[in-house]
Amino acid sequence: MPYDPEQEPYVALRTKALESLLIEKGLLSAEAVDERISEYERDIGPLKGARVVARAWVEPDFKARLLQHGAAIAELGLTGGDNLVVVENTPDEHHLVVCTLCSCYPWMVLGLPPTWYKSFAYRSRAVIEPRAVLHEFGLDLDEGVAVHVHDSSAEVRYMVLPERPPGTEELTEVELAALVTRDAMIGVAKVAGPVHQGVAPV
Amino acid sequence: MPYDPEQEPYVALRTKALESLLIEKGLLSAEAVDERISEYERDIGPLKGARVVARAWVEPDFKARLLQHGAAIAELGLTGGDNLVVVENTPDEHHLVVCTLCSCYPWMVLGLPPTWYKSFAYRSRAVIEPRAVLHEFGLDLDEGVAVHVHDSSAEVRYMVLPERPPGTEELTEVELAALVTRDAMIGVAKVAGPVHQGVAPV
Amino acid sequence: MNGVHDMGGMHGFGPIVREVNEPLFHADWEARLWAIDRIVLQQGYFTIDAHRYGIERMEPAHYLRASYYERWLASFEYNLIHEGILTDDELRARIEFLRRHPDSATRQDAIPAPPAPREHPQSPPPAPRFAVGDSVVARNIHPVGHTRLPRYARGKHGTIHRLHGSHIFPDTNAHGLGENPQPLYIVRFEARELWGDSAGPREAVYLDLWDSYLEPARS
Amino acid sequence: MNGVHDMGGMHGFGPIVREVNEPLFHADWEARLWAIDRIVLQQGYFTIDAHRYGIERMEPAHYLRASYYERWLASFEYNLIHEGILTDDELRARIEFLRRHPDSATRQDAIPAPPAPREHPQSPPPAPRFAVGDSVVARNIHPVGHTRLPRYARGKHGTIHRLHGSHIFPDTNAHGLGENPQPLYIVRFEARELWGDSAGPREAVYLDLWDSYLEPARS
Repeated sequence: MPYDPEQEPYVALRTKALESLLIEKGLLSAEAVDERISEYERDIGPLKGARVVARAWVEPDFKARLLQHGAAIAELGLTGGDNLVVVENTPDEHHLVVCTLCSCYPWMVLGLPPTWYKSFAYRSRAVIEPRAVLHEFGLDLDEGVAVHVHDSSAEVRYMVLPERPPGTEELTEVELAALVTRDAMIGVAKVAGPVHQGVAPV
Repeated sequence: MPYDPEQEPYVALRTKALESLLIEKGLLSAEAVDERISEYERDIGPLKGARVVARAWVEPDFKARLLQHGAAIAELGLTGGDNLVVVENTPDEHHLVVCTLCSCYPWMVLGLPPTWYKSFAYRSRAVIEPRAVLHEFGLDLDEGVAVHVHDSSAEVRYMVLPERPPGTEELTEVELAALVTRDAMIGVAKVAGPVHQGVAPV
Repeated sequence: MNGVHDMGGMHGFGPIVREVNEPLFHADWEARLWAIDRIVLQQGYFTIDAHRYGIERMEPAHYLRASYYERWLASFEYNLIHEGILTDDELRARIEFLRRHPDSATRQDAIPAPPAPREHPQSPPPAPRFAVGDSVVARNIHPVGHTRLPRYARGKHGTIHRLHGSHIFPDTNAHGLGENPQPLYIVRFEARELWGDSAGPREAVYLDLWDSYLEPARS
Repeated sequence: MNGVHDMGGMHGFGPIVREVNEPLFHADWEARLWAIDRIVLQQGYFTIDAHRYGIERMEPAHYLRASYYERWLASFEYNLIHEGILTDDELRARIEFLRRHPDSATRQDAIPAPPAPREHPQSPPPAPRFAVGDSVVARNIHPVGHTRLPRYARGKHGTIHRLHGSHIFPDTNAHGLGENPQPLYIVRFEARELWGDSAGPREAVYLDLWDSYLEPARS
């Protein structure tokens, strides 16, 4: 956003005042702040999770280790898996992740959450009417499919391992990773196959 | 408040628009609205409840009938007692009235509720920490006193019959009624005797 | 509905602020709104339950920042429009007109008789299932519509303290689904049952609950 | 605390609104606040639990109308002042100064080493009281301070689904009362246990709950 001090909202001014005071007091440097931001802009995001998913799809042993303990993401050079729990969606079992109390989210694999994940609507509704929520996301599950909602109330973080879509047998791990969406790893969507010509993945 | 159309807030304008439309549509007349307001300004208020309390203090038979069924207020020419339940405060039992869901209040004896009764603070706290609430009202009950909180969730309305203060044996029924405060009939205060020189009754 | 209006037991609303020598109303519009609402309600255009539901369905942030009579206003407008007595366009146009012509007198048409009260096909209320002293559990229900069973009591054990006749059932009446009167009970809940060990041993909360909100306690 | 932040199962918040091509941050100040907060947190000036409590203690109407990062800002200011790192006066003065001198560069002092991490006297975490498959009840507690046991699960029966090591206890840690690590469990609750018969039969909610939130179910 273009910087216009005349238009600077009060929240921006308060943040600037805090940064300025904390720099003076030696708690941080402007460079450290810049660096932290660009680190997330650069390489966190849902790409890491997509790599994990693709690996689990092509390597059954890795998938077993991953479902056993999220720390297996270290095999892909990813850190922070000690508190990660990966849950697997199947044709009969559907998992969905929420944080009703605040906004807990698996940053280590998915980066920062989208605003809807932090919205009051999602936080309030996912635990009491998960099928209605999934319907709003365009996902209508069969009545027979069990729905498991994970409310992240501690430092455990949940990532959904979505179902591998049909028609992807020939794809490479890198090509598979490109199919995996953030929403599928939260559990509000399925992964569409490469022939799918619907809505662009979010 | 002096009428200044330039300063009229939006809520006042909306109300005026509603009144104007409903008059046109034949649902009401401006006179009926005026009359309804002055009726409440004139003779509802906590004075009715105070008369009921004073009568109960001086007439044990009336008190028995009143506690049995609030309809006994008809003996004082008061209407609306069919859904009134009167609860008696004693040295060992303290009653307190609230409406956590909205603002139910015994209009037929106490008139319209004060703003604090309708406040989020009172509505939220009275049922979970009644002693702390009473403390804020300056009433510290002995640990041994049982506290009964009445949450008015239906059309039943509650009025507290407060304890008759000591030193009032010589007073007439009319003099007694003058001592009775609204807060005592909600249950957040006791009635002070005539020698009491503390805070003016609210 | 599980709304912000269901405040019993909530924390964070601060101390109770009292106003010395509080007037009956704080502004003329509050008094007029109050009276208009009462008159329309008594004529049977909508019910007290619909009035309450109209407040509860306010957007939660709006509910919390609005004043008491602003909440009434929101509900009154909603119900008048919902019942087809006014349209939203009509209301907006009149507001705009009055903004431009603040001193215009309202045209006083001859007042027709109020509409006949709505007839609800009605079966006699069922007999009470419970007697004074019975142990009951408030059902764990989470209706999306209006209800008068507060969240804090759901699933909790209590005792029938008093019977109080039959009363219109708000959960249906608020939505125009009939009065369906039911036996009403005053139910006593020990504070420790509701709030756990931090509550005092000599504290109880009484709620007025309809028959269908309750189940017999399993002994 | 029983606050508006405890939203699981609430009605009235409307549909879930999604933003197409949402940016990582919606304004520069959000990005800077996020980074500053993380850096200060990681240095141990206050805890993630205090960060969360700082949001929960916001005035409820403010919580609901504030944006996500406005809530962070409120908590960050509260915690910095609460910990004595800043004073309210200092902050107000700096805001005023920056308002008048928007282009002033911040004086970059030499950065001292961060303070030594706080030492909390710590006993070893207790052994888990429950094993996978055990039936448990979430306690009916209503603490006025921070807790991670949502209201919707209190008093409800569940099953130990998984053990997840020992974790710092937020109810004390948020208030500077020690880390007091406890065994943490993933507990499965059937949706019908939580929400009654209107919930689907094949739905379950899993919560991560600390040992002291739980009691053995009476069989």
